[in-house]
Amino acid sequence: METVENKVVMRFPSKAANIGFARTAVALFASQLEFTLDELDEIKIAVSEAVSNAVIHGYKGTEGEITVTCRLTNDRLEITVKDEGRGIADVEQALEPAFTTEPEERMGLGLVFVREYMDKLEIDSEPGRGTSLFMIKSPTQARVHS
Amino acid sequence: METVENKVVMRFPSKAANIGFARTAVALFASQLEFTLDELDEIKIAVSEAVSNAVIHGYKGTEGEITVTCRLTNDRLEITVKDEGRGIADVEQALEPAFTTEPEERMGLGLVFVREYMDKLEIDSEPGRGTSLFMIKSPTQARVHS
Amino acid sequence: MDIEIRRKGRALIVSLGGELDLATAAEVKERVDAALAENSKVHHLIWDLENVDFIDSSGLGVLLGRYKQIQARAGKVVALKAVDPVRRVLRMAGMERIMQFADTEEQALAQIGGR
Amino acid sequence: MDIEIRRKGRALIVSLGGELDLATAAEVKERVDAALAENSKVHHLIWDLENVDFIDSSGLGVLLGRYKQIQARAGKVVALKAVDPVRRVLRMAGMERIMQFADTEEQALAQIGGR
Ligand SMILES: Nc1ncnc2c1ncn2[C@@H]1O[C@H](COP(=O)(O)OP(=O)(O)O)[C@@H](O)[C@H]1O
Ligand SMILES: Nc1ncnc2c1ncn2[C@@H]1O[C@H](COP(=O)(O)OP(=O)(O)O)[C@@H](O)[C@H]1O
Repeated sequence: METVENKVVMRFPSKAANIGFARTAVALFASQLEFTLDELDEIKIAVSEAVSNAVIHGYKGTEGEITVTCRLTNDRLEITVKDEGRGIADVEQALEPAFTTEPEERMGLGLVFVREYMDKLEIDSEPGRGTSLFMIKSPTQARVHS
Repeated sequence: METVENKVVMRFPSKAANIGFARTAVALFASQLEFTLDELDEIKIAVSEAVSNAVIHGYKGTEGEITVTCRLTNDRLEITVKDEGRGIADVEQALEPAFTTEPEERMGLGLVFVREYMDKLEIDSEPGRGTSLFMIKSPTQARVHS
Repeated sequence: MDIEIRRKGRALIVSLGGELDLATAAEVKERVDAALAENSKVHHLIWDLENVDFIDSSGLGVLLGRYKQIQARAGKVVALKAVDPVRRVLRMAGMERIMQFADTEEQALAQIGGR
Repeated sequence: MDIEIRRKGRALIVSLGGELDLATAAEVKERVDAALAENSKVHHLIWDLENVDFIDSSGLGVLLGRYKQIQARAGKVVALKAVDPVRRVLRMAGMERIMQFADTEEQALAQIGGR
């Protein structure tokens, strides 16, 4: 049976300076499970991409709020990164490698990295309402620290 | 004029495992200002004491929610640690060195450390309603990172 | 928290690694108290704090509680290789009144009288 | 982000320190683009990544954008001393198709043809 062992909710404004805070704080929280250093790096990248997208695409210049929620069960970490920004018109398209609505500036690799590095990715988005990325990752090797 | 430069709100259950998360995350956030390593250590201890108190005294065995809020202005960090637990009957007394309601287990030094290490401490508490510690610390040496 | 306990003559040497706070205090207490209960010949306690990078008042409570037991055995307590931030907290709490500070194990053993 | 730029022959050597993400990307772009604009003799670009401990797709965007400028000068790009996690991200993004990897500055200079 799955039980929620721990949880943290973090809310902060969509400033680029908070991207580093968010990914490091999530990795810190994640280290309660026996992730390898490589896996913690992967989690950091996924969070970095998700929060960067909320800053750049979700709020695009304006300032809004980003919420990062981590839930820890005995064998997995669930991360949700949520903005209340512009939303994504076509989620399938957004997931395509090299697709970006900012071709001058961006590579269209962010969501590709998230999908590559996490075990699961679900995107819930509505134009004008915002975007929520739900991600899951489990340690490959072991159980919860005692 | 004082402007809020950045802010983060963190909410988590009153588990001992989250004390380390909270102090490290706050220090990480604090490092946007030019605190010295010693000052960051002081901030960590203050947060550790405040969150430990919420776990031990505020919720005492039961599980409740703890909220840590950091606000950053151009020259100072404000930290609020809040629980909705049992509250403090006599705040003056609680601040006395060696005063503790758990004499078998505790040293009565927690709030002394908070007061020693932070520039300012305000306690807002009501029995049965909860406790909120408001703390301020400014870097001694410099301005915000560019 | 990493906890390693060994005996050297009449001293118990406890090496800790990690952060000593409320989350880790209980385990340290249990392990050290069990070792003290088993070793009635032990009079002195040396805390090797080289790898402890954080301590707060919950951690100090662990040291103080064990100090009381050692005092009852008429022994001494030494804090070995404490790093600067930890040493600062120990001093601020007045722990130098109840324990000595040492930089090497030899020095620590000499301070407890080499016994 | 620490940024240090120097010229060696026809190569620009850019040493970075810190985390290369959206928060730091703009400054790196500006500094490197200014150096490239000033030094029309520069054909090649060597990124010394020894002290970069994090990179994500925003950071890769910086490398890719500068690659395009170097390509226009018919030069080469080398990633020097990238640590494992960074190297992994570079490879995953297929950056080895547009830049070489080197472990020493000599090797990097040799790879761009010693020019
Ligand atoms: N949080 C978001 N809010 C609005 N649009 C988004 C969000 N995240 C992604 N997108 C859209 O999906 C596209 C692809 O995203 P991504 O793969 O991360 O690439 P990139 O960030 O390089 O554009 C973006 O260009 C943007 O149009
Ligand atoms: N968050 C809190 N909720 C309820 N009581 C508290 C809280 N924080 C402190 N107290 C009360 O104040 C006393 C002194 O606190 P402190 O100086 O931190 O020492 P200690 O934690 O060692 O008891 C505690 O023993 C407790 O009675």
